[in-house]
Amino acid sequence: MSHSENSHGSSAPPLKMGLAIPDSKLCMWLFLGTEIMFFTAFIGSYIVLRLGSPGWPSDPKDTHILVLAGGINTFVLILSSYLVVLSHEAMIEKNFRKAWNFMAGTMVLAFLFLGIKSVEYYGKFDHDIVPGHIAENDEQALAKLVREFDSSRVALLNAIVPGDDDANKKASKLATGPGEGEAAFDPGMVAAYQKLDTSSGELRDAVRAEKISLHVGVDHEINPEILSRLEAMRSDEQIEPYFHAHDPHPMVYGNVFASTYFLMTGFHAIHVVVGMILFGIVLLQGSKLDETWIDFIENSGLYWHFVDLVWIFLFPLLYIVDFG
Amino acid sequence: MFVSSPSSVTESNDESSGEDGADASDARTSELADTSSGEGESESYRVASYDPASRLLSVVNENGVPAQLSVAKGDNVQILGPALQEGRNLYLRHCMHCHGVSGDGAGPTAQYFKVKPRDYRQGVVKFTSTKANVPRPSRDDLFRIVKLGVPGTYMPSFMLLPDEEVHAIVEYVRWLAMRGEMERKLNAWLSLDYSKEAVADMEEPAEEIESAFAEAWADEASDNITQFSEELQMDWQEADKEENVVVPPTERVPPSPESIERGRKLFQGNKAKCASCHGLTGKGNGPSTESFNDLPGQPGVKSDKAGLFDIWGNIVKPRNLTAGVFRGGRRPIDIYRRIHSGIKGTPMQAFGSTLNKEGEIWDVVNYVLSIPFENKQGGH
Amino acid sequence: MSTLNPAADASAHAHDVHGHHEIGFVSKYIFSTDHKMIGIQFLFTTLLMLIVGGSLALGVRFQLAWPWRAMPVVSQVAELAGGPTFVAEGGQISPEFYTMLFTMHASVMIFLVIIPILAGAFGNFLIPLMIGADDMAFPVLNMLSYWFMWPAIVCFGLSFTVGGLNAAPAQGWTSYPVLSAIVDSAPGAGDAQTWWLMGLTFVGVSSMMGSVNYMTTIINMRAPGMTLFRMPLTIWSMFITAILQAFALPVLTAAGFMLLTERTLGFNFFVPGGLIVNNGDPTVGGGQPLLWQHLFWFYSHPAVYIMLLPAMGMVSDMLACVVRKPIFGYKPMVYSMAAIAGLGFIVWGHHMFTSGMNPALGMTFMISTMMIALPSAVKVFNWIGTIWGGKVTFNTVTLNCVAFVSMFIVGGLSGIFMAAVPVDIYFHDTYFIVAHFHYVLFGATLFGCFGAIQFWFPKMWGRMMSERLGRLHFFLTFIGFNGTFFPMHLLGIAGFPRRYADPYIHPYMEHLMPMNQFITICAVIMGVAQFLLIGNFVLSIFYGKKAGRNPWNANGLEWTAPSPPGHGNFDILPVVYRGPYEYSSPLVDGRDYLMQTERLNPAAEAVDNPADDATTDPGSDS
Amino acid sequence: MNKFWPIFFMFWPILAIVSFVIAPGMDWWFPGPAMSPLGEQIDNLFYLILVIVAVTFVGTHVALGYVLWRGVDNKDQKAWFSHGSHNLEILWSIAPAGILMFISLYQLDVWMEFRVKTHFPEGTTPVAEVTARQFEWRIRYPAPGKKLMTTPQSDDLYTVNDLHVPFGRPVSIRLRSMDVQHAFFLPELRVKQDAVPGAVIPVWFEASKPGEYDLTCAELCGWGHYKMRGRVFAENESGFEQYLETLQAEQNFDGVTQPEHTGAQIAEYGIEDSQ
Repeated sequence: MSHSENSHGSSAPPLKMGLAIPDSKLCMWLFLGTEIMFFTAFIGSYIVLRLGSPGWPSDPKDTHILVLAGGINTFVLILSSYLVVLSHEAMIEKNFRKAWNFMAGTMVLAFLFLGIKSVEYYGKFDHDIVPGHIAENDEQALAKLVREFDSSRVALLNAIVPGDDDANKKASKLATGPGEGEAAFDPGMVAAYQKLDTSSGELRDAVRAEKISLHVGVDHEINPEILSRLEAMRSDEQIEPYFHAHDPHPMVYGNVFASTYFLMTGFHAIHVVVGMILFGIVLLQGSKLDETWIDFIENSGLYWHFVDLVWIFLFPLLYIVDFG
Repeated sequence: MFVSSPSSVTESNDESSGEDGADASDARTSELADTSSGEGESESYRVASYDPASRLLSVVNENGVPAQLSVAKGDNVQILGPALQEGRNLYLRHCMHCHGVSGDGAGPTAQYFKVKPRDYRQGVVKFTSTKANVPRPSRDDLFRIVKLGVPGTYMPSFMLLPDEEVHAIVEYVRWLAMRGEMERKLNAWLSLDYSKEAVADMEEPAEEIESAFAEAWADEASDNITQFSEELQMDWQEADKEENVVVPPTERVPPSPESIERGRKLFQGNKAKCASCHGLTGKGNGPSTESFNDLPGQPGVKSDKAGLFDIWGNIVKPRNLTAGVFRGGRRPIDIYRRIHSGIKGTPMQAFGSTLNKEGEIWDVVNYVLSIPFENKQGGH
Repeated sequence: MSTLNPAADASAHAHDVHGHHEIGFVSKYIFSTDHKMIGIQFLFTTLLMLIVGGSLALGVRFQLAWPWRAMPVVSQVAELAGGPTFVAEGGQISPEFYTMLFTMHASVMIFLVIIPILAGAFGNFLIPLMIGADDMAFPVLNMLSYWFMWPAIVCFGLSFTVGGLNAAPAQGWTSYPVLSAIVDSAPGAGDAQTWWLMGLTFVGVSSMMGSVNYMTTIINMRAPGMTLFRMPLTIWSMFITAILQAFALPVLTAAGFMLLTERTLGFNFFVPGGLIVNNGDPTVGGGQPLLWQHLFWFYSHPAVYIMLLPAMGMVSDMLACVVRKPIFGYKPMVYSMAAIAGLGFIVWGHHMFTSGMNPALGMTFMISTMMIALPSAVKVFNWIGTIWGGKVTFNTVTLNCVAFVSMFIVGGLSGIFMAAVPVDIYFHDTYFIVAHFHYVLFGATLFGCFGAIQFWFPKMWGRMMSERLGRLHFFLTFIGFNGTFFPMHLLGIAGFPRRYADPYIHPYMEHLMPMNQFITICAVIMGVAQFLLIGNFVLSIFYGKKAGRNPWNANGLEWTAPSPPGHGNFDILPVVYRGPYEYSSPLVDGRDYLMQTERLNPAAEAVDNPADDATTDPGSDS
Repeated sequence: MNKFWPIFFMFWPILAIVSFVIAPGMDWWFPGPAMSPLGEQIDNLFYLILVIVAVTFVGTHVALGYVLWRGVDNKDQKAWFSHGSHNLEILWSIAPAGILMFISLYQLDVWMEFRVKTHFPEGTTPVAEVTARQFEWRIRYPAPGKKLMTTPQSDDLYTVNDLHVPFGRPVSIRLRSMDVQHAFFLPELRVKQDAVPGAVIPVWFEASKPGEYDLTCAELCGWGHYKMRGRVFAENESGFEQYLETLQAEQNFDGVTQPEHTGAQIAEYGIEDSQ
């Protein structure tokens, strides 16, 4: 690499044919070409899947898509791209201190982007909008609720009865009381467990016998009975730390939606992280930053613009556009 | 009827023979000629030799004395040797890679299945037309399973194999089953005194144990083998008897809404307790799928895993009746037989004696057959 | 090399040539950044993998000829070794093992043999030598692109062993979901498939690194005077291949990631809801199985040209040399390659005519597919035109090149049947397809490679390969090849489907068993013949006749370098005055070649003649 | 000796041609003549292409052999110094382009007829739903006298691997897959259509003669791909009706009222009837 760069940087007569740009920059452009195809595949798949699905979750109440957060992120990325340009300009002016500062600004904005992104992700994880976890109809939603009740019950059981035994052994132990030389069970928690156990069993039996429906009324509101059950568990201090159940929100085609969302934003975020590593290498140079880094900053700037560009496509596609 | 005797298995009674496929390839297939003249008693002879070219057969009677076959024109003589050989070839081609050379249900392909291929070696087959107290399947049952497959499992339908080939496969499968049973019986007998643990506990030198074993073998083997083969013969002949086929006393009660409603009550009620396994709406999610149940064949011994087990040690799920897939066949008579004599080897019991009132089983059959459509209309 | 003073340059290189002792063994032969060594590493690796892939193919062939018989040799060895494979089955190939055999045969042959032998081995070795550069633009990247092959090989190898000795991916190299997306759907759809996908990703990364490097090198590192239209066709083909690879492969990598997340993380792209596979619970989701096919073929159709174009380029160079004639229609050759590449991006749907996609798409894909036959036809006519009026001597190179042309004609013509949608309704997934792509990939590409090995071997090792062994190898391979694959056309017409472990349970195919036995015997002949190549190759490295710089009296830049070239390739920086095909030029007397570097008339042949070059000429760079 | 190789390279194309000429006689050809009107059209297209391709194949190989032969004989000091011919390039670009364009446009009708629903022949009636699964064909008929509905009905008739259809008129099936991808392939009728999971694809075909036609799977569907042996049994209308009635009787068999049919008897039923 150094060899070919030398032949350009110096005033020696050019000895090769080709374009008047350094190899590294040419290579970066070509690499970005492959990257474009990479994201094109994702975007194309997204469009095909979305247009090919009779329903697509688009209500932000269900999907927990934060348009505002995405909008701010768009702005953040564009601003950071601008700072990279300024940094490169400063490099060409040989004002390395200034360049470093702009670069640091870019880095801060990149962190900000990831911060906002993680807030968005957190909201989705919190509501269990995770590929493979989403119930797509009432039946699955109820089954999921039963599972969540039961795993909460097991979690509470594990908290009460120490040891590695399986849940059923522990349940029988709970009935017979602690063995010799073992600490007594917390009576409050035992009472809470019985409450949860009863509630969980009732729910399971009701679901099994199809005596409970998820939605009621003309508006298809969520059955208040289910909500009150959830509320009862959540408001119980003793149960609450062990109780992890989500409001049952069946989402038709929710899994494909969540998959495409996480795939595209996830791979974009990975690219952001790679860009940050490149900037980090520059920032680590500190005062040693000199003109040998001009190409590096230009190339990583190119890469960063590409990352920005991808987001500019992803944002409307994922957050705004309604294909009707 | 005709029987292929498994007596030749005695030569491979060591423990490994179950896995050793090559053994089965020798022409040690037992050959037994069987004649039956009309409704009279059938006589059995062993084949001493058979020359396929001249198609000449010489036979010996049960004492090994060369005998003359007394057959009249029109008698039904069936020679199972060649059929077994053909069945073996077909079995190796179509069945072996799942069911294994020895019929242990552990062929090379089987390791990938969620529902394991049948292990014949206990002589038990799930879907039979025979009564609950008849432990073995009839030839017709095996024939039907091979022809139609088992929907919902990897057992495909061999509908288009010619009937003769399917018959040959059925013979060979029966032979494999008998061979497996014979081995089990011999093992059970020998392991009384000569199991690994028993031998390890003995204080005599190895040679003495060996000679004692040889003595015991010489004394008792012949009798035991004869006894075992007679047992086997009886069991398997029993299954082919016409009187052991489940035949409903009355014809099917028309599937009227009333009948279906009666069926639903029985299904969900306490008399038959279908719902305890199959769930109140037949989804196969009854409470016993999550509780700890007795192991099959060992009353009082609870399993340490929740769920229902079959005698092969697999967890079985009660059928989800809403899917409209019936492994043992979807004809009313098939469902009737499932309810009447249960599914052998599984926790599905025989309800023939419980649901003994006129037409009760038919009501349940009607209800079961209506479940897939009931849910379709009531669903979302 | 940044000087115009040849003397200084030569001395610098004299130092380089003798300076090898300074480089340690590891950095010279293993983690070498020298493009020649990397090319040779690729060559050895791919020849090794050729044996692996070929053995797998023989397993497939054995089962088709003598179904359910104990495998000769393999079963005995397995029995002696006491391994779990085959013993339980009495030496039989079980049906799921059969699916694994053909899946891995295709995967190994495509991803570890054909693509790397063309782009990796010959691309690496030839590109800098033929354009007059001292190395690739990014030597370290180049080295990495080789070493990223090995994780792929390891992943493919692991996929054989993760689930016991006979659990390899078994979904075909196309890995269509749902079969490949649901872990329980088939033997080998478990961890094996995951490892396979990771191997694919590594191959993708390796190819991407290589192709970006090639493009940069070819665009930016040509010797003075080497304008675009003075480049040998090999370089053009490598350039176009690199473009295809760089812009089509990411799509497959993306699809691979989608399938990986679907399999491991519960994502959902390809599996629709409500399927009951292997008696499992009904699937949840709303994916589309056809999406994978579109993404897969968007790469894998251009990949077919990735597997062919470099061979076309190399054959063009070799053919011109052995018949001592300029290539017939140099520019049409270039344009037709570009057309193949361009059209290659819009014809992927012809693999999916029966898949149930929108019929209107089927029509458009049919027309574009038909049109891609056109540049191929032009190329064939040009090759024949090249031989026309030439002086033909039948050495191994000539034989392989002519075989390439002949086999390519068959492979191309049989493709027309499949391009026609209604006819493809019948031929899709029958042995006609198998015959077709083996004629193109083996018949054309591998014969091209055999010729290229023979042709450039002296440049690699400074010694010639044995002609006698080479011809014998060619003869046996050619006979075995045609005996193997030509009857497959007839099998396909008879409706013999691909990927059947035992076709003979279907009555209409019972009578085809003798033909399959014939095919298998021919395949064995062909397989055994490859040991002649390996033997010839290895023996010639040590005992071959010494070759000078230019044993073939060829014109290209690579023949001005020493054999083998030292580090930095050229003693003197080459300056190019003409195209590479000036054989039998009337400008010189007494010999029928005129090298690209020879300067005949200083006034007429300026170094920087921008007339036929769109890119910047060397002078305007500063 | 050098002439050996041009002959060698000519010998094998001759062999190839010969093998194609003798192939039909050796039964290495299509599994019987096309048994459906659409299949006949496909066969005609095949033969059309075969002729074009054969002429091209012979032409190019003769040219190749000729130039090789001449090249060996070339005793000139130097080869012919030529960079090509513009006119020839144009000629051999346009000629194949025309032929290829002709081939592709000529076939569109057949393709439309096979796949585009609005171009299906008039009166195509759906007879059954065929659900491919690992590794068999599950078939659902409507009860005799009823229409095929998209959802299963309580009086539907089920069978496996054995599709009966009336001959002499176009019929269609609803093709589905229960698990992975399969393909519905009738070699004698020249019909092939993938069964895509999650989709229902209508496939029409018409058996022009009564008889048994093989049904195979043509898309890799797992280890038992080759096991998916089925058949399509084409018979006359009354035979078909009768078949459905027998199937209905068999399916409603309660062990008492009617004689029991085994699956085998079902499969064989109607063979004498329609012949």
